[in-house]
Amino acid sequence: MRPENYQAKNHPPSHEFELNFGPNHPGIEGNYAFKVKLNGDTVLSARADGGYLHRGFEKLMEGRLWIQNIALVPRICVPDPVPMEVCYSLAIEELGGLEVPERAQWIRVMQLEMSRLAAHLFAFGGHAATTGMYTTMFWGVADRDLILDRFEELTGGRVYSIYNIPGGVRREVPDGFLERMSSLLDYLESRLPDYDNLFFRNQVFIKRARDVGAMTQEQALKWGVTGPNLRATGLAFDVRRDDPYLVYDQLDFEIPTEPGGDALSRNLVRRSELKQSIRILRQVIERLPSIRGPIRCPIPNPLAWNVPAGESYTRVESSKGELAYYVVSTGGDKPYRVHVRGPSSMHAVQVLENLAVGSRLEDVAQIMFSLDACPPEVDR
Amino acid sequence: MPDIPYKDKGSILGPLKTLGFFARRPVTEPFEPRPAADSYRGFHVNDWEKCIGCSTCQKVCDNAAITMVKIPGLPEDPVLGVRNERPAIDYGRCCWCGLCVDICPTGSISLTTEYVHVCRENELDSYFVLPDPNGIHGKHFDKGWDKTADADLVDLHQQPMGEVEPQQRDDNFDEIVHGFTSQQAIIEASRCVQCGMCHESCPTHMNAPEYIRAIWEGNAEEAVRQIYRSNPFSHVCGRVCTRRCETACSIGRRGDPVAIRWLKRYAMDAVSDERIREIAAEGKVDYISGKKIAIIGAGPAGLTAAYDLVKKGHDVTVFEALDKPGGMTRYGIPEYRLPYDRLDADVEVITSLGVTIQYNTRIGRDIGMDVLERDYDAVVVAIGLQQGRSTRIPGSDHKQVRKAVKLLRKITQGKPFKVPRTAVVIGGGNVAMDIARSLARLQKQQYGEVRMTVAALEDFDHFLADPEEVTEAREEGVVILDSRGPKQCLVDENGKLIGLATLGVVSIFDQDGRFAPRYDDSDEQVHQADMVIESIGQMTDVSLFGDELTERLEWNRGRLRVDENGRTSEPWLWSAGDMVFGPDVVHAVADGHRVAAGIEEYLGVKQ
Amino acid sequence: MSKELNIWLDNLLSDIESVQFQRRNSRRVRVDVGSEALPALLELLQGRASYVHLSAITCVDWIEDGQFELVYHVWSYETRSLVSVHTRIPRDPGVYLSIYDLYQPAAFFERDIHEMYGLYFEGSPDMEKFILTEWNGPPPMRKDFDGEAFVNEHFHWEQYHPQWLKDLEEEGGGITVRPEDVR
Amino acid sequence: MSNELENIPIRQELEVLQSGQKRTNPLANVFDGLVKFCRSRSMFMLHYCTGCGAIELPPAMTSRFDMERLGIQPMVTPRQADILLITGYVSIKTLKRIILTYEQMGSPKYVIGICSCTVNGGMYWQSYATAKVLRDYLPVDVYIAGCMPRPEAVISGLRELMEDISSGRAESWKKYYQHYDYYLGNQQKLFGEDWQTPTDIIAEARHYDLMTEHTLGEHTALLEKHQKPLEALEMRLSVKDKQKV
Repeated sequence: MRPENYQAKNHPPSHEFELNFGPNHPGIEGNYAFKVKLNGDTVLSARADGGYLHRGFEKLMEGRLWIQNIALVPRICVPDPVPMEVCYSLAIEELGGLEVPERAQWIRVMQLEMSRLAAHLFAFGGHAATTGMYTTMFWGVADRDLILDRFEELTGGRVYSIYNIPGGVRREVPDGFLERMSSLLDYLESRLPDYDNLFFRNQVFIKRARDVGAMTQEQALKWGVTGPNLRATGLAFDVRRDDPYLVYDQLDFEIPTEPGGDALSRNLVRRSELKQSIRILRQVIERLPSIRGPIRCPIPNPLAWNVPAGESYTRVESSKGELAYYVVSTGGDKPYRVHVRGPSSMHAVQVLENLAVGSRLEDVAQIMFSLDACPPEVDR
Repeated sequence: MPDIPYKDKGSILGPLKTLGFFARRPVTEPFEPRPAADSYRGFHVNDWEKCIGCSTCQKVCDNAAITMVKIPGLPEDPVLGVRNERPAIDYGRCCWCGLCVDICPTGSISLTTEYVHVCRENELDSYFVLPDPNGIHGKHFDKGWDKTADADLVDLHQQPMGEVEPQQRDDNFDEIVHGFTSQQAIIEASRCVQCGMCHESCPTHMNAPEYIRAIWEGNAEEAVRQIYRSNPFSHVCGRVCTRRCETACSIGRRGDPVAIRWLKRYAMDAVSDERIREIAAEGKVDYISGKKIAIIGAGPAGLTAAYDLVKKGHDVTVFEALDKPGGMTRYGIPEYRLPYDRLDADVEVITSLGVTIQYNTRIGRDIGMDVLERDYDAVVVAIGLQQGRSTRIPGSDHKQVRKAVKLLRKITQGKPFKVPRTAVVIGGGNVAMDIARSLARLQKQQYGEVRMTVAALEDFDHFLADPEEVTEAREEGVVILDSRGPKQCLVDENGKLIGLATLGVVSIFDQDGRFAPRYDDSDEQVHQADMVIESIGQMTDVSLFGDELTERLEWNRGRLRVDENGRTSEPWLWSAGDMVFGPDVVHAVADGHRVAAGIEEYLGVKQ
Repeated sequence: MSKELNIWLDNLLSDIESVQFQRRNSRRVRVDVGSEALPALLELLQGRASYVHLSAITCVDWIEDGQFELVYHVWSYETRSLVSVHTRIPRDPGVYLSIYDLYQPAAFFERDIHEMYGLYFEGSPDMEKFILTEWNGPPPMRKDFDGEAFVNEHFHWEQYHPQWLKDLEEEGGGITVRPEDVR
Repeated sequence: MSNELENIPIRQELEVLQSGQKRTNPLANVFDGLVKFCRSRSMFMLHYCTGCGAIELPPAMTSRFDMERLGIQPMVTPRQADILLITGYVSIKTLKRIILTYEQMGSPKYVIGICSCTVNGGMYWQSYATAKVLRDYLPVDVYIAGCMPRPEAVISGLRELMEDISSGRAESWKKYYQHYDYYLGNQQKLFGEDWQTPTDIIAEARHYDLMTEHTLGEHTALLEKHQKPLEALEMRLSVKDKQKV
């Protein structure tokens, strides 16, 4: 220790102080930080500090072949990797004019919904943990793991499936997979009442989360909020329905909304979306066996694939909100520019900074988890 | 619609319902790692028997995790396209994406279901693994992510090459093959994985990966530049090369090899002759060395040597006995395979650089070797194999028993001869196909029907001619018989040739691998013919040397003895091409380069 | 309804001068506009045509042209279509106007572009670094910043030398092609 | 550079220590064994998600794979934590925090490097923003291979560490004191010459009697030179008073 270095600074007495919050803090989702200015325990202003997970994806992708990037993109959002792969593949397919076989499209929808289920289970599990309800987290993570088992079976990887490539998917669905998937859905559906009892209808949680981090629909639109967070303010908007991709226009599902705009509503929307995802998956399981055909359209040799010049902006609905890729090709074997528009980049910075103002310090973590912001996606 | 009316007050005891879970079976897994899923992407294994060391996995690896390691003791053969290298994987980089598996041309590499590897800091070398069939820890684990037809990223099918239909081509000498369109060429070029096996297997080590890459980039001129680095006979090789490269091609392990020959042809055809001449002239020195070199024979070997030497500033004169350049490529290959204007274009490139060709000058008759020895700093003999070998079977001295090379030369020169109504070719090589198909065309022109038979010694599994040649010959009406050994040419009492008797072949080589065919005497066939053509090999006419020089030179089994540079025992005399190595265009080109390099070195020393 | 609106938008856009307009499909429109007219166009799109959601602002570095391309993707919840407004500004000095007063999310994107490309937005509320607060090099996303060269200069790689490799080297084998060589 | 480190001989006496120094009192031997056993069965893992491998920790911690069976549980403060899990890539910005955290942890402390990225850069070997070879900056006890390793692999790695602790092999924390100059040099190369942390490692090394000739060197001299009154590693951000919009 170096006592000579410690010098007490004379500050005027004040209730206002600044607090570094994160990156090494259990109330932070991932590796992310805030600097908050407090009066007592009320937040006067907050400032997000990212970059702890910055890897420079957009730069890396400019230096790799089109196909090599499929291994890179899922890493952008760790809890919900599949939409990243699909969105990137969609962008290349649009540029290259590739026709994705119908079967591959259905398989992609299946993965997307599996990923959404897993991400939502993880998200409200995390939220529960910030309010001290660890059992919900334990359950959520354990049930998510069952979905990961199915991912492993389908794609060969638990978390990073690297299963979608431009043109389709990489492997045929294994035998008996759909039956196992179906029984998993039965199980998950039977678990929903348990979750309700434990968490969503738990008065502790309701009292704790109501009116925390509330925003109105106008505010949400103004701040660029998307996804479940926007639906929690009452606006029924979903990229899957309103800007359909893959075969979502052939599927029957609802867009749950909640009026409250607070942490509670956001969790309830996720809870309702679990049910809708299960519903979509059941439709896929029913339809998939009757859709025959290839799972990938022929693509050129990946080592010598010049994607035609042009640009494309593709959007998908990830579990966090609107995810978009802007891809520019100059006709070379590598992308000229890939821009990843992650939903969390809005939620975890501006929205969070705005919502934190006036809330209490202990609620900041709750707000962050309720927005389901994903720091690696902010940092890229 | 909200599923949960959260404004309803749930029972405060609701969470207590979870107490029921005490009675349930725990979900916790045992400590021992579970077996992974069937297609799990765990650590690598590599089947060393299948792996050819092509390093395609290294190129596709996005994390630069794969290092190629040379392993002494493994087979290495450039002709077969096998290297003694194997990929080693750095698990400090690998991300288990499985792209290496999907792109592997041979299907040797795969991932297993093994996924636990723990080490301490001082054991970190264990992260660098040379996958073999046993896996990282030598324990057996099932294969996980493996090559499947769905996941295969290698395009196994060649672009179809357009050809003239048999009905349209069987009575004329127009070129059969259309050549790639630029679209097809780019697609075909994109199949290449740039492994470089073709470069190693090519006798003249053409920069095939580079020019294929250039074609794929749409830059035909750059492709021509790469081609001219090692082959000035590219119009010829783009059409009639024996393409060892395609035998070695790693894509050909499981599918069709990349059509390297047709790609070369495409590049040469896509660039104008003037531009090719400019590209070929790049790198020519701008001084005159003052050395004089004589080359005998304007075939591929001689002209390639001339091309190299003239670019070095030497004064090169080529002496050609016939009235046109090209040697066997002109007089041995029928026009439907190699149009003469393309050959002329190749030769023009060389002459435009300043090479003089003296036609109709037969050395030994018009000019003596002693004159060349006196007047020139170096002399190259590249006269090729211009005489056909004879079977020496009974009756083979009949005048209607011809040699294939002579007959082909006659057809090229347009000299008249009587086209036989029925003919039999002895031999199963490409020359046999050439003469059979040429005669078939003439028969069709003159008699309206084809009556050609080819009797080959080899069976179809070991056939010498290219399969396409055989197919096309059949399409044109030529009958091809395998495993037939010639017994006797039959002559009737009037001295007229009436046919050929053949015997079934039992074996071609004896136990020591020497050529000693054994026949089944009971299996005799007679093929009716008014002409029998022998096409069983060629030899050199070395009369040009004269007695005195022939005496001075060293010989090896009837061929000139040359050192590794192609120099004979006489310091001023080099020899190149078919007469040294046997008939093959691309070998001749390679030999031309070698001799040129030898002469260049010699001239430098002499100075 | 959305069809009529689309037609209305097409007519509107084709009428404006200096605007190049290209409809990709019923949901995607590409508009090229001069840099001076862009704020006005966005104002029009937001105020008159219900394009209230700024999906993203992308910057593309066209180093050979000496230009930055800025792409504003705006979405309308009503017509359900996305307009991508492209504009180009000179790479040097790299200053442009903020659209924060029209779209609040622009603050994040502009801040991001500022730190990744060094492009300055006048009027943006916040041009402070966010991700690269502890980075002293040039803006990394610019094409003239060579990431690999930077890495090779500042980092080194693990030098493995396992027993099997030593054995092979004794027999005359060993590493022939390193992965870095083929790139 | 990592080769450099291997060439430095470990001090003789330390090897004696590692191989289990003979104590005169037989009870002391029993006590030492007991301490090692207890240490290996109550590992507190610092709750810090440095990279993407962290996503496999919740399954490993919760009911399905249940690390608490091994006595491992997350701990929120570095002062009370025993294990620092480096779960994957570390950006340079995070690496600073990791080093701060590591230095604040009480000895003995153990570092586990998870995923490819901690070994040789992993996926992000081209990235300007991530550190490549973790063991240049911190001594590591156990590496777990995978991208990312499954929970079972993580647990296998932790069990390996437990074994090392109970057999007295996991001594990397001593290495940090013994070769502080080397680690500091690499840190300075990356973060700049004026890099310093609030923890006085040299004084701690003296305290633990772990000073070797490699503890001090040119880099520690540089540290002394640039020493300034200590401040917390600042977030270089200004908090503005902002009204809710």
